[in-house]
Amino acid sequence: MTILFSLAIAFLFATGAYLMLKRDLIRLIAGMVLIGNAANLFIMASGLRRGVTPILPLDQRAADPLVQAMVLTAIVISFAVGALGLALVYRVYVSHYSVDLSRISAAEEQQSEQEESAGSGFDDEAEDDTDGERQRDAEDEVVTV
Amino acid sequence: MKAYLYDAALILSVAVMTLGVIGIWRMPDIYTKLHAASKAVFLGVVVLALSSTVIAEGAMVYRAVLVSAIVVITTPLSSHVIGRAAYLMQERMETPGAVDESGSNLKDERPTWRL
Amino acid sequence: MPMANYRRNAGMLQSAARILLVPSFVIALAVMFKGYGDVGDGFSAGVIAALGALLQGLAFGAEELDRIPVIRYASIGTFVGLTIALGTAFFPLLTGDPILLHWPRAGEDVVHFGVLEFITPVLFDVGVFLVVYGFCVGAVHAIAREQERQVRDRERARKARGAERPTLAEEPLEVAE
Amino acid sequence: MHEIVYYAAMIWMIGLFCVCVVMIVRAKSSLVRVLALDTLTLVLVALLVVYSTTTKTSYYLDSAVVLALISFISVIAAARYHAERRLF
Amino acid sequence: MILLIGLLLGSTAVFAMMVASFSWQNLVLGFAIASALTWMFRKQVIPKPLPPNDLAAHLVIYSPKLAWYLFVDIMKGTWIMILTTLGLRPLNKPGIVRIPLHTHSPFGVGPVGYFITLSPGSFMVDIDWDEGVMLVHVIDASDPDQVRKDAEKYYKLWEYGRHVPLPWMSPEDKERTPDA
Amino acid sequence: MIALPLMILWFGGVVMALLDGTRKPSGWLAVGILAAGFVATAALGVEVYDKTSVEMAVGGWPQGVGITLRVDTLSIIFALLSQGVLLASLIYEVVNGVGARIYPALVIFMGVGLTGLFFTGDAFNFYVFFEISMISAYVLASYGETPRQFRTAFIFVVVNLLGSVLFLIGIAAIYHTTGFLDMVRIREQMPLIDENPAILSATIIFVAFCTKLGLFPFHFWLPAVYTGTRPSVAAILSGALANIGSYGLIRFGADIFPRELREASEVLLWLGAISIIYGGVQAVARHATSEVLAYSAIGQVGYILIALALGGPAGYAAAVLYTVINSANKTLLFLSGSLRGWLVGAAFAVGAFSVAGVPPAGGFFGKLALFRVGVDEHRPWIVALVFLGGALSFVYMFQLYRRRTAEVGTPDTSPVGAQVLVVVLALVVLALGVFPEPLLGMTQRAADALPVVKLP
Amino acid sequence: MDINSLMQPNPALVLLVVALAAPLVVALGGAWRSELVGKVAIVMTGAAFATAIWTCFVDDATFDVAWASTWDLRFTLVLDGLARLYALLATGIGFFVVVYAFSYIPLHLHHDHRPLDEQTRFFGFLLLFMGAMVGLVMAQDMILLFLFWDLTAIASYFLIGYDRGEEESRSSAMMALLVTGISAVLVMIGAVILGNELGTYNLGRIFSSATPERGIGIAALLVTVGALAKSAQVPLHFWLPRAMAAPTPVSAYLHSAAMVAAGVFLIGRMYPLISLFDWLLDGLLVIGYASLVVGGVLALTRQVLKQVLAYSTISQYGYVVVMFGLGGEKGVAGATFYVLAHALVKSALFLTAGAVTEATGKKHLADLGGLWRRMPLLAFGSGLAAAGLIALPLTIGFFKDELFFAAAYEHGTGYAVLAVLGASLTFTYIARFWTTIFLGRENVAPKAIPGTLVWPVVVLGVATLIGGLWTAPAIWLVEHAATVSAGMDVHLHIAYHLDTRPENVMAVATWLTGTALLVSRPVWLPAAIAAARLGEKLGPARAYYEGLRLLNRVSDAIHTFEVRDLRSRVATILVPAGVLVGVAVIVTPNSDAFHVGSLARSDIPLITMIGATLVSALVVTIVRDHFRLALSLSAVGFSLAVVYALLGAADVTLVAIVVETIFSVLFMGMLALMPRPILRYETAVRGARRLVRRDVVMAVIAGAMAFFVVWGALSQPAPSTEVIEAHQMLTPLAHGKDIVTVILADFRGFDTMGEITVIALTLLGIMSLLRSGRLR
Ligand code: NA
Ligand code: NA
Repeated sequence: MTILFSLAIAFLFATGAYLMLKRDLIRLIAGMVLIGNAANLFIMASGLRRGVTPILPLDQRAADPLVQAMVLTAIVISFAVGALGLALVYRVYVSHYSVDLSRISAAEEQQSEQEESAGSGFDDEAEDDTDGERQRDAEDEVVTV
Repeated sequence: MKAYLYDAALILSVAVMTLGVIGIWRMPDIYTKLHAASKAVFLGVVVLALSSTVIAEGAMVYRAVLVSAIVVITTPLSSHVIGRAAYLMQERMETPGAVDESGSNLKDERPTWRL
Repeated sequence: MPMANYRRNAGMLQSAARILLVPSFVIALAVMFKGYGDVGDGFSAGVIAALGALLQGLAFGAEELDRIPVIRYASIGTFVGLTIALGTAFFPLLTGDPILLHWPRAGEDVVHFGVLEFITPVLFDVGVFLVVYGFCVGAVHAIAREQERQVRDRERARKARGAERPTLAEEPLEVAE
Repeated sequence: MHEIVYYAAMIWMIGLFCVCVVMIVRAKSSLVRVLALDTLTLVLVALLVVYSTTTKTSYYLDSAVVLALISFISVIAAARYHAERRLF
Repeated sequence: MILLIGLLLGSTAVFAMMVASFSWQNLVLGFAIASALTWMFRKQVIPKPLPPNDLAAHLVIYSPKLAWYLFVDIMKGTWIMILTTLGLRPLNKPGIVRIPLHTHSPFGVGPVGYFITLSPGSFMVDIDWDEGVMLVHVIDASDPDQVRKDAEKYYKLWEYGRHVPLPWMSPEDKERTPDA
Repeated sequence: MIALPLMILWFGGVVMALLDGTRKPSGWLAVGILAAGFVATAALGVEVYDKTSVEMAVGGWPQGVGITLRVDTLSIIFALLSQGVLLASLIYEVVNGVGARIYPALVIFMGVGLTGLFFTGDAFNFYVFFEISMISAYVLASYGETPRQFRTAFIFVVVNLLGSVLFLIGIAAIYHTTGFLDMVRIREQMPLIDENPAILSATIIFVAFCTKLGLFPFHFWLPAVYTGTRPSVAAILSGALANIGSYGLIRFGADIFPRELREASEVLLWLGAISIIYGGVQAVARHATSEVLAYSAIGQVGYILIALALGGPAGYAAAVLYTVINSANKTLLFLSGSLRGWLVGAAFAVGAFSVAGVPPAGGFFGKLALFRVGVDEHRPWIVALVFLGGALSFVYMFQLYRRRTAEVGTPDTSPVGAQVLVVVLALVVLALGVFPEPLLGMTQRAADALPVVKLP
Repeated sequence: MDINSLMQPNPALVLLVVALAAPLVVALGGAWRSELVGKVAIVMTGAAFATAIWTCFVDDATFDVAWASTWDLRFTLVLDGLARLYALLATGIGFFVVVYAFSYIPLHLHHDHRPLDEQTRFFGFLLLFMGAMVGLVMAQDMILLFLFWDLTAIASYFLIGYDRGEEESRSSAMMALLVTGISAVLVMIGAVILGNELGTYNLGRIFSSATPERGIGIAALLVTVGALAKSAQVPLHFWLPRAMAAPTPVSAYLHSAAMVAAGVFLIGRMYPLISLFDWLLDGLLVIGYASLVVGGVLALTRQVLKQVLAYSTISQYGYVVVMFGLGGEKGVAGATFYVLAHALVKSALFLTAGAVTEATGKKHLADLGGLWRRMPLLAFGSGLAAAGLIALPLTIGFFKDELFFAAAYEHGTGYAVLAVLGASLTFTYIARFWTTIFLGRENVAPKAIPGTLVWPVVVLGVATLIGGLWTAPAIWLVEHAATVSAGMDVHLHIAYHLDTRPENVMAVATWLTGTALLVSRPVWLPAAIAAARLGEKLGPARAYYEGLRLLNRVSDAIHTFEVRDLRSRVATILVPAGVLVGVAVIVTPNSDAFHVGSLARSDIPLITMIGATLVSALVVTIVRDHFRLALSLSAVGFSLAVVYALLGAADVTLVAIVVETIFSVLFMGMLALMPRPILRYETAVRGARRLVRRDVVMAVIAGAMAFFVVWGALSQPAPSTEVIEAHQMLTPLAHGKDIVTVILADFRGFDTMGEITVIALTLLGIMSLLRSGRLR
């Protein structure tokens, strides 16, 4: 069982990691969720005892309740982070009109080049146009494609 | 005895569920799949839940009843919602000789249905 | 075009949504109150209640979420709930006790009414319930508002362009791939 | 005997679950995928019921109740998203 | 009023079943919770004006009949579906059938659609208020008229529904409801 | 008493969440809340100083069942430091005009998270508070709301989430192998458990904290994030949030995994050395102030790691000391980096001197501590490395400063309040260098409480 | 400190307080009324000078309080002979420089069209410089000494870079700072080594307990290197000529009494330690002679006034270093005397250069000439100073060379020859300097300059003369100072002797050689210039620039490899983590560390369900569109919920189910907010196969890392489950039955508080990220 659990957790982790290496931001979030799932499963598996549901009265040996409490908290937290990640993806989409990392990285690259040449520290006013306008421009762009 | 009864019910409901899944797999279009799926499966669940009351007592019975009730209430809703979505999206009917009185011309002439 | 009467024709879903509204909250509260002695806790209760509330939005449209106060002000509930939980946790400090002190004290007799126990953890769990309920409803509601905003923006953009053909991006319904 | 039936039923239902998962990927129409998800949740409800009954604990029936109650909401959301590209 | 009480009692029962105890304390608790929630959602769930009390009596009287109809339909439909799925019965002209609406109240149509959907072999697809029809997909639509006839029985059972205007109805829907 | 700072901040956060933080009065209210928390923490610090450590069993349950809050000097140092940085950044924003209604609330909640994780004596509770501060940071990273900030925030979220998950895995591993979540019990149990799982969980936790800290090679997110966020946020991230990394390394490394820390010290030394050189060299030719500071941060954490790897009371004390000074430096530099005016320039210069380790700026004592440790441990290479790193920091800080001073003609537009703030920060940095005794005493006290393990 | 000590102020403390108060008062005064700042500065330096003079009439004093007791650092000041000498120089020369600057700086700012209130910065830093010097010379604790040491570097940095608008000025300041600042770190390292070896930072105790061991030798070496760099000795001399970018008063101060003098001061201070090591003294000799010659030769080739003087300084401090290297009573006393004499004359010469440039606008020797007619007073004052530097009799400078010659002769003929050679170089360039400016044809008409630009020169020149006539004060100062350096009683015997003792012969030889060199300038000049060119090409300055450029280039090169893509950022965490875990697995004993575990029949459903979970997870990775992604992600969540159920975790199952549902609703809601063309565009572009393969490899590495960590941990469960039992036992006391919920709401309610705070924060975040989000 030990090795099966380990393999399963590792597999979940690997699938999550695989998705986190993708270009698509939404897949990245999915990868985060999967990695979180792997961690949660590991917490569950790291219970010091297996057994029946730990609700009194108990006639048999109960499962480790502590890991269950931990995994509950961890599930909730990874859920919250996942939700936040999704909202962030949306906002990245609004501001870049893309959820593709390669495009977003290109924007980042451009920025750092600008900085290298301009040499001014915190000024990102160059990119200060409002999201809405940006999006409208981009929409027109899409229509013509 | 009760246990055997329960086993029988278990086998029955699993069989019904299996049929439902097979139906989803094999039916030609979304409408017919919907027929196959949800109901067969939900019947399986209801049978199972109710049969579980045979060997269970107290708390379990209440909840088994509750499960059945909720499944009965919600399953038609999902079929309706999915079916309606299919209709609104003009999903094709892929069964030869399909009847369509909706006026949206969902019939497809291509003979793809073979059982 | 069948889409035209989309909302109006969703009568069956709407009826079901109304019918399930109170029961889903009842189930949620049951899950919460019994949680101390049985499966369930404030967290799952909050999500169940939130889903019951959101079902109204799914059936009646986003405006409905604004119409029902319990849903509209849910996100305030998050902070109310947080305050309840914090208050429960920190109140014992006033008497010099450690935070989150169990009341009535461990092992003492406790008043209970059915599954409802009058102990601080249950109050705490009510806070959790409110937080979670508020979060789930608030987050989805925020999505709904954003959606309305997008529709408004597109409408405005289309007007600005002179009511030409809609862009690909704004076309709500598309042929499946 | 009962045990064998239990194990067989469990494995079988998990197999059904997997078939549903495969349908989520392989189905041609997106709505069939939604349908597969719906079926999948019902299979899980059944699974929880069987497990609960066999282990003679009511604890998992709570999950079954809740799953039955709320899974259809996500099905509605999925169908709505697919048909309308919006939830509300 | 009776219907409202029934609703509250039903919710109380759900609570009791959920906590798996029908002790009086839990029933009181459940009732209190249900009442509070119903009050909280009064605009959403309490019809205004309240449906007549004889509707409740009607429901009680006809529920065995309804159950029987449903049972028969479910069994029949399941059997047909099993045969069809296993390929023992040809898939005989499935399709969408128009069933005329005999009521203009969503509350009247909803349950009928629900009953139709509940039984395997048929489900409601859409309602077209403008044409006054309900679109139902049936697994065997070789005789659409028979389908329409089968649906009638539910209407008869649910006749009362059309009298009830519901809080969430649009003004024109309310207008269509005869008793409004 | 022990929970008072948390209570103030926590309730304050809730209040601020409901208020519109862009308004001046609510901004100052937030400042007041943070300041109150700071004062309460300081008062607790006085108590801790007398007793070495103060405990509170949450809920009054016995240790091991309930969570135990355990505050020692190390906790107090980090809590005061982080709250101070948050306070400075918040004042900075309030003076400049807060741009988002939730900014003050987020800063306060980050204070809750940081204070909680410094105060808790429970490994899993540590994770929970860690997540509170991380979530605040995730949202804060997008503060400013230009496309760049969202991009940055996304990078930050993804990478740090990975770190968090690794940490969580480590916690679970610790629980499974020791059977405890209470850190004291874990520490007692650690020597008894098998070497293999211990070193594995130590490794994974190490990776998690290094990711937070931005140590080479886990640093690749850091420049983008520090340059992409608003200055005040960059100050918070580098001055307050990064403290999680160093505190975590000290708490988990020196306190829970002392044996593993000793065993891995060579690896850590190498990583620290590479980080110092890498960050330093990278910073040399960077142009933007924030970019130089970002790479400088990578280099600076290398020193912390080295001090930790050298270990012993002196090494641990140096690690803590260096963290404090580095945080103060980064806060000062990030905040003054975006302002204009000769006063600001002077403040920035103080920061630059501090990074380079020039007295009387506080950074001097950081470097001195490292030299002391290196010499005490008879590690000439460490001394040489610290020297080299210091030389690099001289080069990059003053190349940067030279460029900044070239902009003599720029009009003096920064708000007076912000200028005063950075000058006060600069004075703090100077005070650390002129009156080092309180800090040295506290760090030494904190380090003396950590176990010393000698390998056979 | 008792009340008595408060009543009787400690001279050391008084001096330091006055000196350090000066910059503070100036800064505050400048902030108040910037036009007053010059006068305030004069008053404050005057006060400091007066205090320094006063200290000559009181006994030696020690001021000692705890500074950082954790590290045994003490704030120890000692007012001894050495401190008196240098403090007198710092304040005295400082005073004249400030008087000079009082007129000079407004003119300077006026030339550059800069506002007058920038004076404050100048005087502030100049006085800080002075204060730092005063502190430095009295500091008795190594760390304290280092603090003041670097304070002089800071002050010099800002003073050299005072003309911020000029690139030359900024880069010179940086060069000075880099060279002196970085080399200063060596002093600190030396201090730390001493502290470690001898257990104290107190100089007195260090000297009394130091033995010629290797560690202490290294420390002494490091300190010496730092000192030499500060004194601009070869090969770290190149920053000093560049530092000429500073306004002239700064140069004057820097060269005579502050920065550069601090270097030799440190040698003098640490001499008891340095002199333990003969190899170190030999090193000093080599460096000193090299500097003497290099500085001299380069000075010969220079045209710019201040550059001549700058190279002269390098050369002059070469004398001092040589004398320290020669050692002995004569050497130490000579070195100390030399510093005193040099300070007077060099400051005067610099101020002269400034005044000349101010009057004529010319900086090059070639442009100048015959100024003695128009500026007789200046010519007189600077003539005295020049005479002092070339060691003409009747000036204090004469004795400095006499002592030098004596010390060199005592050591051997070779040294003596070198000494004469060096001295004649000095003779040549200084003679050329003065004669070219003041004698010959009048090339340019000087305009009138304020008297304060002239009088300090005259006073310093006259002081040079007086020092040559009335040697007692100088002897007193030097003897006391040298006694401290040498660690023994030093007696200085200086007088004019009209005989053929070696010193006198060498002096005469020097003048003759110098005159010959001066006359034969056209002959050797090309060779000297060639040497200078060679030095520029191959010398350390070139190394500095090339090093800096190389460093920047390396930095840029590394920067191009810096990861700028989120995917790679993720990969660069996963892969090193995998490597570290791999290393950890390899280095620890693995036998019996990993267990396969046993399998029960009841685990069959669990295993199958886990398999189903993995199938779902696999599906998540292969689906193409986001809709299927969302659905399959739900499937993973639901199946995990069942896994939790099969593990006996009912509460977890419930929460997992509800979380999965609400998450899928959120997921689809978010997807719905993004137009389909965007989503489809992004998913239609599929990664190249190579990238997919790369991703798979990395995922496998990540999975392997997770596998080993997880397996390693799961293989070794803790023996004790007492925590679980305790929870189980206490649950009834907490009035509950469900242990898990009791843990969540009670035992570990604090966790749950954190968790709901996370949720509330996430809500806040989502509200702010979704633009229309609001709480009501
Ligand atoms: Na929880
Ligand atoms: Na529970």
